Amino acid sequence: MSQILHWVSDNQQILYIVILMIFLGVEVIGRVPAVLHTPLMSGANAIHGVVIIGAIIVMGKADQGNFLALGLGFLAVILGTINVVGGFVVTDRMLEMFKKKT
Amino acid sequence: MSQILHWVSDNQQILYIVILMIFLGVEVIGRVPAVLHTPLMSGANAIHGVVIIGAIIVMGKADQGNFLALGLGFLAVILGTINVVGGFVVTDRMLEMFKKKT
Amino acid sequence: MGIDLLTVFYIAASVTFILGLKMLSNPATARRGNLIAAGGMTLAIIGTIFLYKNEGSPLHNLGWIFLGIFIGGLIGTMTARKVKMTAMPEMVSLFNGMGGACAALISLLEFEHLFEANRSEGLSSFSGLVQPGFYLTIVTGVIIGTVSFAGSIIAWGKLSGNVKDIVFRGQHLTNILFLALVLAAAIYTYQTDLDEAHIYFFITAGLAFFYGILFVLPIGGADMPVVISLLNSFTGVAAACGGFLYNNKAMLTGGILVGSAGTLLTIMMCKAMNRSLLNVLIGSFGASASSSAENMEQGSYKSISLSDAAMVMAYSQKVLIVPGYGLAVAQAQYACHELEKLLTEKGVDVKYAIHPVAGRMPGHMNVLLAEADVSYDLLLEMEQANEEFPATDVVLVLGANDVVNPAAKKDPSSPIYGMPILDVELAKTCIVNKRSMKPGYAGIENALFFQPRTSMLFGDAKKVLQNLIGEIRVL
Amino acid sequence: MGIDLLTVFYIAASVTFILGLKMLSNPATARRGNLIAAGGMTLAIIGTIFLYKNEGSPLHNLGWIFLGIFIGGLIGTMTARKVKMTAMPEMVSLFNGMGGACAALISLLEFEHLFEANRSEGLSSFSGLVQPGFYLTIVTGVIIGTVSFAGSIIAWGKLSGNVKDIVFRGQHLTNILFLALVLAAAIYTYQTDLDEAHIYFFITAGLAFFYGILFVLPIGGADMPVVISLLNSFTGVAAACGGFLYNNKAMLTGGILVGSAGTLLTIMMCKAMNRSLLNVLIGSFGASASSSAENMEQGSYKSISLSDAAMVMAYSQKVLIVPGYGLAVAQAQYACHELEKLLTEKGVDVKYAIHPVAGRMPGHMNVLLAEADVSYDLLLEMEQANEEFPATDVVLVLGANDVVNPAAKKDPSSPIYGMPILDVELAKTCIVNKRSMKPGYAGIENALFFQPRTSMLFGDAKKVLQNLIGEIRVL
Ligand SMILES: NC(=O)c1ccc[n+]([C@@H]2O[C@H](COP(=O)([O-])OP(=O)(O)OC[C@H]3O[C@@H](n4cnc5c(N)ncnc54)[C@H](OP(=O)(O)O)[C@@H]3O)[C@@H](O)[C@H]2O)c1
Ligand SMILES: NC(=O)c1ccc[n+]([C@@H]2O[C@H](COP(=O)([O-])OP(=O)(O)OC[C@H]3O[C@@H](n4cnc5c(N)ncnc54)[C@H](OP(=O)(O)O)[C@@H]3O)[C@@H](O)[C@H]2O)c1
Repeated sequence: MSQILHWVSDNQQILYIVILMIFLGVEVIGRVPAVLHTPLMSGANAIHGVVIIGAIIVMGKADQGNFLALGLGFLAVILGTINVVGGFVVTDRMLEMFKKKT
Repeated sequence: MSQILHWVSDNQQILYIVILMIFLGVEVIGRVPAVLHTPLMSGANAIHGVVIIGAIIVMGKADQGNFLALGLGFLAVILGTINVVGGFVVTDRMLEMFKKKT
Repeated sequence: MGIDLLTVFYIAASVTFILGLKMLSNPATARRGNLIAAGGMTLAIIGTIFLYKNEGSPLHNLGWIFLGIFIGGLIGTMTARKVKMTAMPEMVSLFNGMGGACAALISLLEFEHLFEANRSEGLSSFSGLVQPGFYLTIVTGVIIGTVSFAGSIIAWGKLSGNVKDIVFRGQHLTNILFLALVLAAAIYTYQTDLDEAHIYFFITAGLAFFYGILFVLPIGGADMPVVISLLNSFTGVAAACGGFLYNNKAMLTGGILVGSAGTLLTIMMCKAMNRSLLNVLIGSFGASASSSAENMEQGSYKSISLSDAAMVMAYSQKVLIVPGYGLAVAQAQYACHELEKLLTEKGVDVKYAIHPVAGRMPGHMNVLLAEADVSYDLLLEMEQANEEFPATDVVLVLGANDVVNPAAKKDPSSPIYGMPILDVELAKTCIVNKRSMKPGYAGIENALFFQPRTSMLFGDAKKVLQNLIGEIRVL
Repeated sequence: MGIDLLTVFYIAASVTFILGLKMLSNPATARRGNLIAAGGMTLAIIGTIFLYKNEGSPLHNLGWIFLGIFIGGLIGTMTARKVKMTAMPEMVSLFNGMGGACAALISLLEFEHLFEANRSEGLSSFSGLVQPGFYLTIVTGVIIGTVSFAGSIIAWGKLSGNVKDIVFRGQHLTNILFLALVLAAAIYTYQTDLDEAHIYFFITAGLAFFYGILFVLPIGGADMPVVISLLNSFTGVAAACGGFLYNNKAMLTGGILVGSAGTLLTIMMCKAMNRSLLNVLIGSFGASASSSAENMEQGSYKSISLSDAAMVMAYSQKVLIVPGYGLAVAQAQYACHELEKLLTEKGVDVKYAIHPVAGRMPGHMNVLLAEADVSYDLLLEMEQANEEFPATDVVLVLGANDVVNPAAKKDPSSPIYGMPILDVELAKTCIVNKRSMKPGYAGIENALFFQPRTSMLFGDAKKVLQNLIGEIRVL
């Protein structure tokens, strides 16, 4: 128990960020109309593609000789990029369809 | 410039908390109907009374002989408490009036 | 262990503040939200007293702290309980001022602390020992806290009638100059010789105090709710400065939350009156508009006698009462409730149509009528009311003016153009009670009064209502 | 300096994510919101590549990184551009799977890293060198990322028709057992001998992969949008684990934001269909309901011939078209637009009434009709449409069923009771096109078909529309 408390205290700033972010996630989309559910899902999908940053870091610190890290890291970069780029492009295409044509 | 950047980097967690909190403040009350403006103002007023914590700390770490700190700290505790207690009580009274009487 | 537990308390408090504010913005949950935030606050306060460690040792002077809390709690509870419902904004303003003063005092004491530390190190200026960021936090806390304190007191004075609006030429320029002076003094303090700094810091605080007064003085008394809301968000920022100072997350988050939400609330209040914040702060609205009112041609209007009005209402099927600022001025809410009960007994369907910014603070009418024990179910919101007007026989307008002014819909040049209003014109007849043909808050003529279906019933709202009741009783 | 700048980039990126998501939830700003978030993402990626420092030295293997980004970007853009509008949910599911796999791979590589570090220290188990919190982050990333990956692939397979719904007895129990196994393996890894741990970590990942498959398998194909949204929020959490791992705030905030917003979105999607998330996940809805449909008595309905239908529509003043899932299945959106143009030329006022959950994904009908270049102005939202039905001569229901089922309003025992529907009954006549009397997605009978004002026009939507067009041309 006291260990957990200590951990909370040590990481309080991160915990604050996490808690506030959870609140924000809920508040920010609270008013979305049903038609926008799909594009919103798709946009959110693109945003979690931010995991690509992790892939870049893994890849960038891998040793030249470490083929496992290089290979899987390379794969991770590709997959992450597909998520990000594909996600934003597909969302944009969808939203274009919702646009008023004037 | 580089100093400012360094400062930002050193305090990034706090900055995140501040930024997220600003967003939250705006999002959280974004849908308030006009009738509730006054109680909401009053409730928010009570919440910033959290400054009382600072008054308690100032007071609690003042030396026995430091009459300036003791005196002003004591005053600060009183004022802060009035803000907090008065704020919550007055808000409650107001909201009681808005309640459906069944 | 203890200090770790305190962190958890603070996190919990921050969460209750967010939740509380969220719940406060919804009628169904508002009261619970207030209690939740109060609970979190209690937790944070008790936690601080018993668990806070200053350089490893617990807080002392606990006796004094408890005494202070006891006194403050007593004063807070008593005044909050005794204040009249219609004097709420004044009360909030006073409480807000206390908070601002508290924040300012804290920063002031921390400054003294720094000053002593610097002196004992034998340094000649602040910049030697103190980081600019830290000094910035302290001085911001003092300035904003003091401005908030002084401004709140003036706002309170205006609402309670103790302070008059003071307007003079070049006022805005003076204010801007004063603000510049405050900032200059703050910067000078940081850079100058240590002993001089000590004096200049207090000069900074003093200038900030005057700036707070000057800031609120020119603003019209009726705009005080907006100003109070703005000062409220100022105090939030001052509290957040305290949070930075002590690296205390509860103070920081609570303060920023109020600072941000308060700013938005201020803007929304202005919007509900169809004005901009700048317009309110420059305070020119009433002045320029009232002159234009005089230019308007006066049409012809017709009056109605008390006995006729009594007759019309008693024999109608459906009456809607539109209360306004005049009802509050006349303190006629009890008489109004009386009339409503009497008519209901006679089989008339009586309800109230509530405009969100009728009166001088949001929700003014709700609070006013609740004070006289009018049932909540009888209060119609603006949208509902506008749907019911066409089926209404008599609308009784009691001391309301701007909120029933058709110019808001029809005249794009009117200062209230675009504000949603109560469409009383749709009803079969409309009886308007006020004391004269003088304009209301916005200072503009009201075409409603000159319409064929409208009749004026002059007199103080309370007297008129009492007489009406008398007439109806003997019918 | 560089690393400090990167922090600022990350903060900016987090802000764009929040703003982007906020703007995405409002039709007027959605597209701009998406672009803003994309801009922030670009900033974060470029910043990481050039400014990130690993123990003081910049990243290497830049060539590989750029190649990976190039390949991924190419694949992403091409597939996203080429995919048919109606196959959007599949596409999103695939992209989501990629993200999950990416998160899992990162955690996996970090595990290998730790493993090597432990071994070179000569330690015998993980718990020696690695903090529980850190291991927890890694293993959570692997498990959630893998589940999301496997689940997304299955969801994609179901939507594209490559994977069938598989239901067997005791399925839910099996799933829960599997989940317990995954967790047990994860804990065992942490505590056991180092070399064994290496194996068990991969066993954990493998089990998670199977769990992901089993989790999605029993859920009905039509519920995939909801499942994809849920897996989407899973991937968000997996990305956030990466943020903890590298103490990277952009990843952390982006991940948590999506995790939280995605969860709410999932719940809202369920609500729009008047179901609970649990109900969707247990996947029993379709099954139990379709049996009840068979129990319902079939009333008598009347059919209408093609030429009669053509006549009725061509000579009416106002026609509202209600598209549904059948229109998408038949890919009849182009023919539908054709009919609309033809009728408009003949002077008929033609519009579309769009139900928010018509079809199999939210906004399905908007996307479908937009593909055929139907003007946005002709699309009425549900509330608008319900106001216009009473003044409508003919409602043409094209492959819609549940969204026009009056049971949602009248029959409290119906599984769709409470779902808002299009009130087509209010129109003068109603022509319903579908291939048979079979029920729709919810598996329930529709009383609308048996009403005197309703006539059925059987056949595949595309063929029927083409024939109608032919008939109207020769009128
Ligand atoms: N609610 C808020 O938050 C808030 C805040 C600031 C400003 N405002 C503004 O205040 C206005 C509110 O509209 P409103 O219609 O309630 O008030 P109003 O437009 O100010 O009109 C009040 C009327 O009451 C009459 N009156 C005054 N004393 C009276 C008495 N003793 N008996 C009978 N009548 C009396 C006055 O006419 P006589 O002098 O002829 O009697 C006056 O025309 C709006 O313009 C709004 O924007 C509202
Ligand atoms: N939008 C979403 O996000 C979403 C997601 C999951 C589930 N749902 C659910 O899906 C349902 C949507 O309602 P809906 O009215 O659009 O669809 P529906 O209730 O599923 O009915 C579609 C109808 O189209 C007919 N049909 C199928 N193929 C056809 C063809 N080629 N030509 C003509 N007709 C054809 C079918 O009847 P025949 O077989 O007799 O032709 C069926 O009755 C709701 O229950 C909703 O809750 C929606």
